[in-house]
Amino acid sequence: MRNIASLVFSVGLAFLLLVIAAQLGFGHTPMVVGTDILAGAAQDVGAANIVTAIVFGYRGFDTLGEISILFAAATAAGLVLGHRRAGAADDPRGGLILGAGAELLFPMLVLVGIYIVIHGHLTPGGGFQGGVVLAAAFFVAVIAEPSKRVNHAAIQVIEGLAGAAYIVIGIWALVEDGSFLKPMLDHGVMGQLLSAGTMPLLSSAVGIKVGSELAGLLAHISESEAGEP
Amino acid sequence: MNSSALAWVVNPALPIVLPLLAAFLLGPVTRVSAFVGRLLGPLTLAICVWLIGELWLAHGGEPFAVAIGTFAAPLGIVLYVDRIALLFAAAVPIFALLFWPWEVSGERATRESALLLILVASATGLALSGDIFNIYVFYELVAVASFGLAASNATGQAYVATIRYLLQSATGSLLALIGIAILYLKTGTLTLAHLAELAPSTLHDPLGLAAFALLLIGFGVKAEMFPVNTWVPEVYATAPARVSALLAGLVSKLAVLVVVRLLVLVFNQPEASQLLLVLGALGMISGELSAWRARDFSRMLAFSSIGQLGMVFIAFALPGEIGVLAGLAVALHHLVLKSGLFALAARWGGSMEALAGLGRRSPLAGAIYVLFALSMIGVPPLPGFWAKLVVLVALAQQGPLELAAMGAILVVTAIEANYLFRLAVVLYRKGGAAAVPASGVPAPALGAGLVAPLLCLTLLAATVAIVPVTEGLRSVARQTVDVAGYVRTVFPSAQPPLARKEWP
Amino acid sequence: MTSLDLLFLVSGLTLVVALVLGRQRLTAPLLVVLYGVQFAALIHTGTLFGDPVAASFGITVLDQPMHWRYDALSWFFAMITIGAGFFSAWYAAGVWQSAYAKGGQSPWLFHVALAANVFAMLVLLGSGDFLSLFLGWELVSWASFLLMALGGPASGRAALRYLTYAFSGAMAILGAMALLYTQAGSLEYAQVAAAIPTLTNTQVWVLLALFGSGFGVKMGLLPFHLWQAAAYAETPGPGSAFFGAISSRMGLYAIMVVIVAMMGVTRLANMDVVFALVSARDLLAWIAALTIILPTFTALQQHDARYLLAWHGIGQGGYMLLGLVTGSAIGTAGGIMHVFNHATYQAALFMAVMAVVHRTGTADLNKLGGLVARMPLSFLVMLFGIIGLAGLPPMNGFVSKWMIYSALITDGMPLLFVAAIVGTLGTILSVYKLIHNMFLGQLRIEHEQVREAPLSMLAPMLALATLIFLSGLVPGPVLSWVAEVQRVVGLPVVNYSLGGVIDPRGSLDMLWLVGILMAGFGVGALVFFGFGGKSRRVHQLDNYAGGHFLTAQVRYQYSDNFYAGLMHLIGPWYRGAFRWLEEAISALVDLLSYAMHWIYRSVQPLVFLLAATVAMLVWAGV
Amino acid sequence: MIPFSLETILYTCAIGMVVIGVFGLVLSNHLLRMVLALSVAEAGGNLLVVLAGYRGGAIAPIIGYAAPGTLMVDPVPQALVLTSIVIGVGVEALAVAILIRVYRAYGSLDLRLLVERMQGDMAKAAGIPRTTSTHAPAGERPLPPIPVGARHQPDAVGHLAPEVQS
Amino acid sequence: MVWITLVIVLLVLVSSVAVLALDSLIGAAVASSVASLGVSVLFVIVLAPDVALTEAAVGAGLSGVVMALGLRRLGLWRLEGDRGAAHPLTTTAERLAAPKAPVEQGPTEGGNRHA
Repeated sequence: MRNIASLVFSVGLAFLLLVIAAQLGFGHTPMVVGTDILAGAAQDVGAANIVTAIVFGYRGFDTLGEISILFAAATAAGLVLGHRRAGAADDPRGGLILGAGAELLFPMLVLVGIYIVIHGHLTPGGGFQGGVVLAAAFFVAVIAEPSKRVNHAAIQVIEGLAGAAYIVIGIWALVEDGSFLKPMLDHGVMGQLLSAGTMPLLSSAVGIKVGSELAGLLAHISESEAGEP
Repeated sequence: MNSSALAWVVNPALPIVLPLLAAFLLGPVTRVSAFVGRLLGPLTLAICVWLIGELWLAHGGEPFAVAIGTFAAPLGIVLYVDRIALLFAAAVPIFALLFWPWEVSGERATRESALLLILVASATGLALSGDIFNIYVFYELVAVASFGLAASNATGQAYVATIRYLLQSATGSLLALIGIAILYLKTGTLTLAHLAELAPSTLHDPLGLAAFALLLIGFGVKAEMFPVNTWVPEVYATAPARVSALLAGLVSKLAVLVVVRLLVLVFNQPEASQLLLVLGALGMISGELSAWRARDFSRMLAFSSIGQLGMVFIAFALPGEIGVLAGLAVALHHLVLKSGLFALAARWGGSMEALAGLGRRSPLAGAIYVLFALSMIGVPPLPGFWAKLVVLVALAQQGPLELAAMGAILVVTAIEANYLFRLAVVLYRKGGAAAVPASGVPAPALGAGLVAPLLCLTLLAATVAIVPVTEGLRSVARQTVDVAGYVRTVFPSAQPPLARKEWP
Repeated sequence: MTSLDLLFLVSGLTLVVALVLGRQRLTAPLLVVLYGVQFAALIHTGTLFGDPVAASFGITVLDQPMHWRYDALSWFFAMITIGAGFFSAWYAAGVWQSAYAKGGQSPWLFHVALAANVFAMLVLLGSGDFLSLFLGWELVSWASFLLMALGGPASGRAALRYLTYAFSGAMAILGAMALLYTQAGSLEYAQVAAAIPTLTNTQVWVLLALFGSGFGVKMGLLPFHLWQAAAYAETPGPGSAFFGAISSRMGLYAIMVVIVAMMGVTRLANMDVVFALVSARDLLAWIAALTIILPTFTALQQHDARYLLAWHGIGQGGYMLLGLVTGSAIGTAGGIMHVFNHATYQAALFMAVMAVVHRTGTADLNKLGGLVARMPLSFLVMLFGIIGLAGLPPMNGFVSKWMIYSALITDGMPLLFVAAIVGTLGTILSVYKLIHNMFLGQLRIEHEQVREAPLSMLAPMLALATLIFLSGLVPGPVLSWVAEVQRVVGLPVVNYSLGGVIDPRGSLDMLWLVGILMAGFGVGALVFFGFGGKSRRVHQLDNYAGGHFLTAQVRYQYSDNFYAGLMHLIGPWYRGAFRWLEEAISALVDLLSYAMHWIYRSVQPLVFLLAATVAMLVWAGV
Repeated sequence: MIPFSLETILYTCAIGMVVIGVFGLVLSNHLLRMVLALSVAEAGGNLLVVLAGYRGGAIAPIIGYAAPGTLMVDPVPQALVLTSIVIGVGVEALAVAILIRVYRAYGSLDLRLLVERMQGDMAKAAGIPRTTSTHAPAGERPLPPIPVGARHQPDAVGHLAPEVQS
Repeated sequence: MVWITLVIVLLVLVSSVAVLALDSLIGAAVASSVASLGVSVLFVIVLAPDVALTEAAVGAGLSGVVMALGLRRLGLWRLEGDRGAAHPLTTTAERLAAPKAPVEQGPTEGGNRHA
């Protein structure tokens, strides 16, 4: 019964969405805000990568909410999973290849992550992508050596301070120029590493925060006791 | 607060980001000093209350808009501050303080406090933000924080209830995102004011209605709207009572506020109101009828809050100032009442039969319950009566559909009176088991004992000062429905800042 | 500070005193005195023969003013209310409350509830617009709930049942108010009264149905009468006397204010049901007639004296409404006067029953009997009461009922007259059952030592009995009040004299009537004591039959299964006449709530989400 | 007639993913699979949003790769999607974390079983019979049958202290 | 270009169906990773390099890792199919094939262990 009903409804949903898409007209959408941003991003923010300019400039507030969501998810996961009982079973440690791969991979991943983070305003990428790579870097080590513990205290402090840094930069702008998250410092020459004002700072703050949060999240999941109840 | 040195304090962004800052720093600070860590949250909330008061005083309740990062309105994110926003934004930290998890300790305390602070920040953002996608982000933030809090009882049933809640909420958010995509495809902007400006020419058509329907499904999950509120009873019955109080009282109202903004500013057309009316009526009927069948206190409260929110939707579905006035009255009344009742539920969770004679043993609690029940079903001169009267009068002036809704409200209220006072009679029954209800409810903290009397006093104060209260609400409603004023406040320049540019 | 403020102030003061000092036993007499002061304050308002008085306070919420005012109508009902409160408090003040306290109950709560009831009713009676009417209405409902719920579990159930009925009625009134507001643009009596003539008949029908059912619930009109008997009968002690006297008459007051005064009987008479078979007025009249007959014959088969009286209370309400809807001077006067008369004898009867209960511990008519020699004064009071209740001369009940009958006949409603007579027949039968099973017949051995009711109970009973007789002997004063009420409500005013009514189509003078009656009694007494006075007093248990000595254990005179033949005759059709309807409604609610509850317990709620999305998109018409 | 173009295919793909995901969410009984279906649906939704900003013949919104003035796609939806992707993964991780606890509590992820167990536990915690909340009305009917014309129960006058002297 | 897109779209759709259809949860998780990898390629095609990078890192990489960890923690880390976890899609198909398919004794072996 439920199968039939849900099948019918899903087909109906597909049909309706297709009708909507057809009525919306493919690719002839109005660019009201987009045009002006494309035109003005260079002056307003001074970032070559306009998407990053939007993420950290025009819509920096959304980004703040976004890292808060990751933070909330990590905190909630910690709250749910709680602490590891002493003497809970570990996973079998990954084999030699995985171990060696981890040894090899770790520095590379860290480098790539840092690069992606600090070049966010020039090339594709930015805080999130780099942060994810950084988290992956730390996490490969955990997979390779499950008995190795991640230092949650350190992660907590790092992510807390990184997140605070993002907000403090914003409030600094507020105190100085009376507008929260206003891009401070001068834009510098577009295309250079040290350009686009405070954006690289924001980007790296986000990168560090995301990286540490995801690392903490994954560590929480992997350290929770084995599922056999 | 006109000293230029501190002029920057008057900024709507602060009450949103300060709790976030506190949440981020809570962990590190607690490692340094546990005492400071425990004080950090309440202090921040108190500061938020003060800041919102400053916002009101600085502009005397007149609406004003602030662009984040000096990016002009349609390009960047704009925060819009008017009376209704300030009203709800002020309620957020106050109620969070009322239901602060004092009794929890250790690592749990840090995490729960952080989640609660994030909840406060995002709820304030919901009230103040003037950008549809920013609202979506804050809504997701509210959702994630509430998942963590709802599961914080650490029981199996709490986890199951939470995961079902999570799946429902995530599906709704996905639909809401699609709705936002439709909006952007049709108008090319995300700012509410700009949408309000472009809506008459672009959104008053089936596609606009479809977008509204999708957004309604998305935001209706938190607002306990009819078809997407099946998570309510199980979550409220398994979560700690203070969390249930926050979700039922506060979070639902802010989701409703978002829906109202959308309805008033963007989808200001009769079909949308009709949809809201029908869904609200269905929710009210189903909620109250199920509450009549519930046998334990917290689930009865959960169902009755579904019913009350149905009435809120019915009220807001009415056009014009009277509708917003009625909706505001019912919503605020329910905010105070349901929080107080859940504060009682912190002690009274569990089967109603186990509550026999409680009213004789603890007269104050019994009296408070009776008073809340009287106001809930709308007995004059309590505020609930005036709220209900406004709703009924507003409904009676409309068409047949509204008249049917009016009849439904009347019938359902009789049922509500029956089940509320069935419990009252049980409470004052002679004797009864001296044992406290056998349920996993932890002993209430020192704060929790004071909450219900406090809210009860609020109710009585509103009863005494009913005239100024109604006048104030009327001014709020008048300001809320003033779409032209909204647009003018966001775009001070006379002509629209951006024309609709087609791609060459 | 008008005189009306003073009245409210005194009444509130009574409530406060009961609330604060009520735990001391000596407060009860003080409360009685305070009720007397309220009476004085009411007299001081002088609104009966003078102009209406408005209260100096009042608020305006959402452009809707709320204010309070008293006129002759309010005065009449308020006088009865305060009187009932006065006598009930007096009755409760002495031995009763100590016995009550000995039973583990709290007299304090009783006094508080009583004072709250009186206060709430006074507020209701002063209503100057629909908002204050509804406010007072709710106050009365919840105060009554408080007083009803004081007793044991049975009274708790009865009170919850009353609450459900009363609140549904209140919701009907609220809906009617909302509709009225959309039509009249205001909730003031004046504007509404001005707007009603402009309404179409359909609108008036809707308003009549909503208001009528709302007020009818409190009045216990069919089919909303099922809650009343149990609720009143289970109310502890004099509380039931108070309720029986006045409480349900608040419904009549509201009917007079809204339906009689604003809509007008003539308007109702002109509103025909489809096919013009009956008009709205006839409808009301027949509802009233059924309200007389069915509850009266239900009372006939009660085994509990309190239930029997409570059912009669419902039936007598029918007489009042019947008199009102005749619309003629005499009929309406009879209906209004019956409110006063009914209050007096109903209170007296309940008090007498409570006195017996106090002494014997039971109100079961099958466990009593032969108490006449033990409690002669209580017997006398009950005798007066039932004569009044049955509407026989020389008591006051006769006057009002006579007026109603004559109006029914002279206004050409013979069928209704017959119905009323049938009701009276049932009344006479059942009150005879009452007094016989309690006071006449064989004395129970266990009641041999029973003594007369204590003085603190006897005094109010006797006072009421005197009132019953006097207002029957000289109905003139009461009729003068009634005439004022008629003038205020806008009905034709009755032409009265000291001894009764003067009407070309047949006058009534109680002075003559009672004189002749007394003369007849005198002759009879002379004959009995003068010539054939051979009787000798023996002990009540000292009985012979056919030369056999009958011990007290032998039940030679049966009191239970009274009127067996009559019961067999009418049994089938009155049993639960309307309970079927009630059961059906509550079963419907049960079913619906089952269905709704099922939604919230489904395993996969996302189906609903998906279905709703699809439905809404289709509805949006993409 | 819908043209067979890049946008058509992409829209079809996005909507198809959304619908497949929702279908799986509705139809599946296994919580983990529901989470997977959710992630699929979210990916489809994100693709839909990005398509809102796409237009043919333009370049990616990065200055310096092409001559200034070259047409660029609308960058705003891309920024939005960045946010929503991260939101999605956060929710997903939290869901997995909760799933672990659910499995540890009940030893199963089958929705039907879990709902049964949960409702049973809720009833037990509340101290009410398991089934009453559906199969029997709470307490009595709203209007319990009242002793109309019945013999009066002893408890009705139980509180009146009999004063029978002896 | 269109044909490449078409191929990738088909891949994506097939793998998202596989998420529902595969008995093995590992297979389902891998299928969802493949799907979002394909989506990231589509993002590149629609000129959204940042989104593509994010989708590849987050959707394909991170959520895959999360799923894998979750499966290990849940003790469902096995390649053979999990009947209880089998999606009704497949079970309905089987029911059509063999009417006696043991679908109806619902819960997972974990559930049985605790029944």
